[in-house]
Amino acid sequence: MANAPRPMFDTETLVINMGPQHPSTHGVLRVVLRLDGERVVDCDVVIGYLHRGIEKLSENRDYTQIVLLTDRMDYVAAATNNLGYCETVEKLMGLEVPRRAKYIRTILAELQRIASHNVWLGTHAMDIGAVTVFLYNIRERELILDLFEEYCGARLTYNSMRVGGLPLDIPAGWDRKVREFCRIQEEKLVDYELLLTHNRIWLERTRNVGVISGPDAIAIGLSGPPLRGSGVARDVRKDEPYAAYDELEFDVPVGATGDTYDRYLVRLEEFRQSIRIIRQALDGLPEGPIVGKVPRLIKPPAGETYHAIESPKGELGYFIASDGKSTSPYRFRVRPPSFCNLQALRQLVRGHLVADVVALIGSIDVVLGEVDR
Amino acid sequence: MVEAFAFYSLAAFILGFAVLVITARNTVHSVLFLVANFLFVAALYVVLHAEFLAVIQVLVYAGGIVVLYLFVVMLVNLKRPPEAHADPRRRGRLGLAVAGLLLAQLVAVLGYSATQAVPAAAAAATAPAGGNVEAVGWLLYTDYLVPFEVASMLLLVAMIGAIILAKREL
Amino acid sequence: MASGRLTKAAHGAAREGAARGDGAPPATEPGSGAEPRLNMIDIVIIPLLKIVIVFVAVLFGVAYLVLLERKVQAWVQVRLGPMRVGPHGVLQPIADALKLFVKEDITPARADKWVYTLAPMISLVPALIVFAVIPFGGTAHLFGKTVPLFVADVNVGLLYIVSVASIGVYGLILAGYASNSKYPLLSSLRASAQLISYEVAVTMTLVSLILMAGTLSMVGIVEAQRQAGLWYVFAQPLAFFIFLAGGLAETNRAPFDLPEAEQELVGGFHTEYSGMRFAFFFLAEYANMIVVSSVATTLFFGGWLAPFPNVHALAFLGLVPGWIWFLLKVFCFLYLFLWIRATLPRYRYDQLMRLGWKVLIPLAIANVIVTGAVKVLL
Amino acid sequence: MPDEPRPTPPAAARPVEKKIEAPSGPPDPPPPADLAPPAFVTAAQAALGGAITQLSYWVGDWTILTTPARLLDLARVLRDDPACRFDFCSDVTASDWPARESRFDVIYCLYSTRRRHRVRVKVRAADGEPVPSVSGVWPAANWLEREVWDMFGVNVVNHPDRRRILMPDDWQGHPQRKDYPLEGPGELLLEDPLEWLRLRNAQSTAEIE
Repeated sequence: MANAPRPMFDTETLVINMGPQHPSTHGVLRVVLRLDGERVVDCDVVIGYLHRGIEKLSENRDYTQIVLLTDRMDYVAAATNNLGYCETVEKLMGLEVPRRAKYIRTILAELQRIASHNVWLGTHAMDIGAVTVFLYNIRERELILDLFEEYCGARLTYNSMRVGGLPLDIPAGWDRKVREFCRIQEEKLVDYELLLTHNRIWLERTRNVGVISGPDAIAIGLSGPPLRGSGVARDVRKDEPYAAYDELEFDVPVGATGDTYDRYLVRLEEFRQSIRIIRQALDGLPEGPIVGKVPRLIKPPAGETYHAIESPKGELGYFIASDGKSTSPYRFRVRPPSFCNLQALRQLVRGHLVADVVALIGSIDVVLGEVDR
Repeated sequence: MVEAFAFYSLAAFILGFAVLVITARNTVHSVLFLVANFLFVAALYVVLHAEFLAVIQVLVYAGGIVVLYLFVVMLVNLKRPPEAHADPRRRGRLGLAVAGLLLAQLVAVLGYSATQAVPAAAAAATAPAGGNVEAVGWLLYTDYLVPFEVASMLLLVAMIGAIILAKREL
Repeated sequence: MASGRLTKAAHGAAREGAARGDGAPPATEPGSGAEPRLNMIDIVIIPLLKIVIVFVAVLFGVAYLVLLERKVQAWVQVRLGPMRVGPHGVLQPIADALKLFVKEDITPARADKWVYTLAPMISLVPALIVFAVIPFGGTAHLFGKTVPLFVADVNVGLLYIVSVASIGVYGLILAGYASNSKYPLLSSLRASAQLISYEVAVTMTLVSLILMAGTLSMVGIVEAQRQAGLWYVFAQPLAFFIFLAGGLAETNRAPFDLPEAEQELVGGFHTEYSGMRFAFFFLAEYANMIVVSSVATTLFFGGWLAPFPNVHALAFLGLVPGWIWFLLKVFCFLYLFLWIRATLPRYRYDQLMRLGWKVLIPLAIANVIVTGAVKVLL
Repeated sequence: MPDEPRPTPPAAARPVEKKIEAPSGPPDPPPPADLAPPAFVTAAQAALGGAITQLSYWVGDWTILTTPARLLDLARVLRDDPACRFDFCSDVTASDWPARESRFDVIYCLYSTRRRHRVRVKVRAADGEPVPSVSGVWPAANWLEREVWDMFGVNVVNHPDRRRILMPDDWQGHPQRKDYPLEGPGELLLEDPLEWLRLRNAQSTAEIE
């Protein structure tokens, strides 16, 4: 465009504010689009509308109190946030977590991944106009919420993990219900695929939309399914195993072209892999305590560490610095995957149409609670 | 009597809207008056028992071409003063010349039609029997074949020209 | 429903009306009557009654079409849909209408007020007056009177529909322009481009239909199908599919609901509208759906004709009044519309244009050429 | 939030900071003598020995400390050296140690998607001291550095787009600094400004006494 001959007509770009109140910006994201007709020339992503200062808050809370603050970040996958935080503190304190707790944590995290992907698939499909898929997905997510409700009594913000282990053992018969859920989810996956995977309109709307190559994706800091969609087989669960992932078998699906359709396929396959992990974990669920040897007062020695886990959105990292004297972290930092992935939006949407912008926001799968913290 | 009344009242509306088209300050309003104008012209055709023409008038002019006018008018930034035609005297002279030409043409047409009898075929076109679709089609492809083809050629040229103008890179 | 009330109203009038369902397309409008002596009942009251009945029936149908849409979508999506107002929500449309009536009518401060007010009407009026030429049935014989079940049979009926429908575009464009807001503006640009493009394709399919039937009259087309003993959907399947796609696009229905794509353009051209003006757009959209379904029924599915007239075992089907067949077929189309909406994602603007100009229009033109050639050769 | 009875003293009237013995920085313990540094550390040392001011090892994490002046050189080496290949910038963040002279630690968490190892790079910077932007090396650092600027006021220079990111553009101050007030004026300021003012004045006179 820059060195193209000047067009015969003077055209002006139209600046349009998409959000913060917009049906498909998944919360309070604001994207300032500069449009040439319907084509996006440039965009600026404005965030911070949901900024609650969770990092600052956490520096004035006990280590145990922070668990429930982490719930409020990625609120569609709260248990994953709990897991990442607890493991980071455990790493800082050198705590050993019992195997049974590790397994249950893994199950919870994978259920959460499925729930998060359900929300993602539903909203993503709805942004592209397939409203039915949304309701189907919410139906299955409801089952997961029921499972969580039975496990810890909460449906959205679970506060479901503790430093050093778990607050609760699984209730009797819960594992059977989880297995039943896995069966249902597997069946319903076929429904989603029938509605979307080979649908011509879906293919046209997602293929070659927002293509990003593997090296570009790494450079811009994409992680999780968007990165794997670009063909980079990076999964923290495999590369830096945590919880019980090193004892369980699963594949890391990768895409080929790095477009929206590949990201869709990768996440669909992750549904299946998550189900596979849950089944293995249930089969191999060891007996034993659910809490390790945790001091009454959680006060890690002075030092810093960074620990990352694979959240449904990507690499969820926690950086905690302890001064060794206080029961609150001196510095509490979250590396929010949504935040880092959202950064790529500008690069992805350039040259695409307005309709693709919503498809791409959906394809990145952002949760604004996590972006803004 | 009734027909004469209908004709003159419609004609008054047509003229009124035509005046509004050129006097309206807002270009979009101007285009809207043009649509109303075309609709009344269509009504006039109905009064003349030329339903086909009336419907085509609505379909092509009111429903098609003016929509494109509106499209363009909405997209063009109208707040900017026109630069190319800033010289008012030049505009005035050009306008006078065009008006004079138009007047001469109208006088010529009137004079010609006053001296000539209405062709039989044209009379058939307005006759209601058998639907005037066939009659119009018949006339177009026999007596007026050459003008018809020339007109379509002209439109084709215009279309290609428009595409070339609008396309940024060929 | 329509015919019963109609003929009851005409009770007592012994003279036969202008029966027009009998073959040759009539030359003049029904109002003028074929007979030299006219009386008030035939030229004024019956047409007026018909207009009122059609008008009321359409508005009623639109209201319940909205409910049907919500119900059908809900069933597809494992929900219940509206359940609160009346048993199974059957009074929901009335509640909605009441709500829209009493809702505050907001005009944005910097809107073009005249055009802003005018746009919903421009949108709704064409959608309603199109029903004038749609034949809901052949003729009804009741109480010694024969009444044609259509408001008017214009000899250019098909073109009338197309041309009046083309006026409806203005409502969308002007709404987008007059709101003085960016999303409606984008939407109205989409709407005008989309409707004009698909109008071309739809009109082209109609040309091949006209070639088959040899008339532009809606009644004449149904009669031609009866005489041929063939619904045109079987003779012109390609035209039917183009018409269906074009019809979806012209009514802004999924998967072509770009001008009001909620997820992209918030509400599209009616983003700034509220209250009755919003209701007008809503009514217009659903009325247009009924129009497209009616036209499709008339052109491709034999209008009010009963199916299988040549199968003796199914002759009893002919006992059902024509208008019931007509409504049934229209209902099937409407259901299809709703079903498609619940199933398919939305096209993108450029893909829509590509489909229209590079697929549908060439196909429609080819279809016209082939139809013409076959017609000439046979 | 603790449940306090309704007539709360205005929050701003309280002392801005609790008196805690301010730690003077993270320990950054050196690696144990018997632990051989991994290949990427030795490679970086070989390529750019002078840039590395200190090495640290704690609970399995390697940290390389450097100076703002040499940060970009080190970043390029870490990204491009065949033994390092840190192509993925996980995180850029900072921590504030007001008791120290150069109060900020700017921390870069790096990961290599090819070699699958991690390292942290840490730079100490005083308030206002320019820290070069690494967004030219890792584009991912763009927003992260904006956040560091927004939250800490670390003077990130040569950044392509240095604006606030989470806070509004016209915000005053940098919330994550340790000396930033923890609570705002509270609701009383909105409900009854005069009462708020009276209480605040009473508080400040009490402090003087």
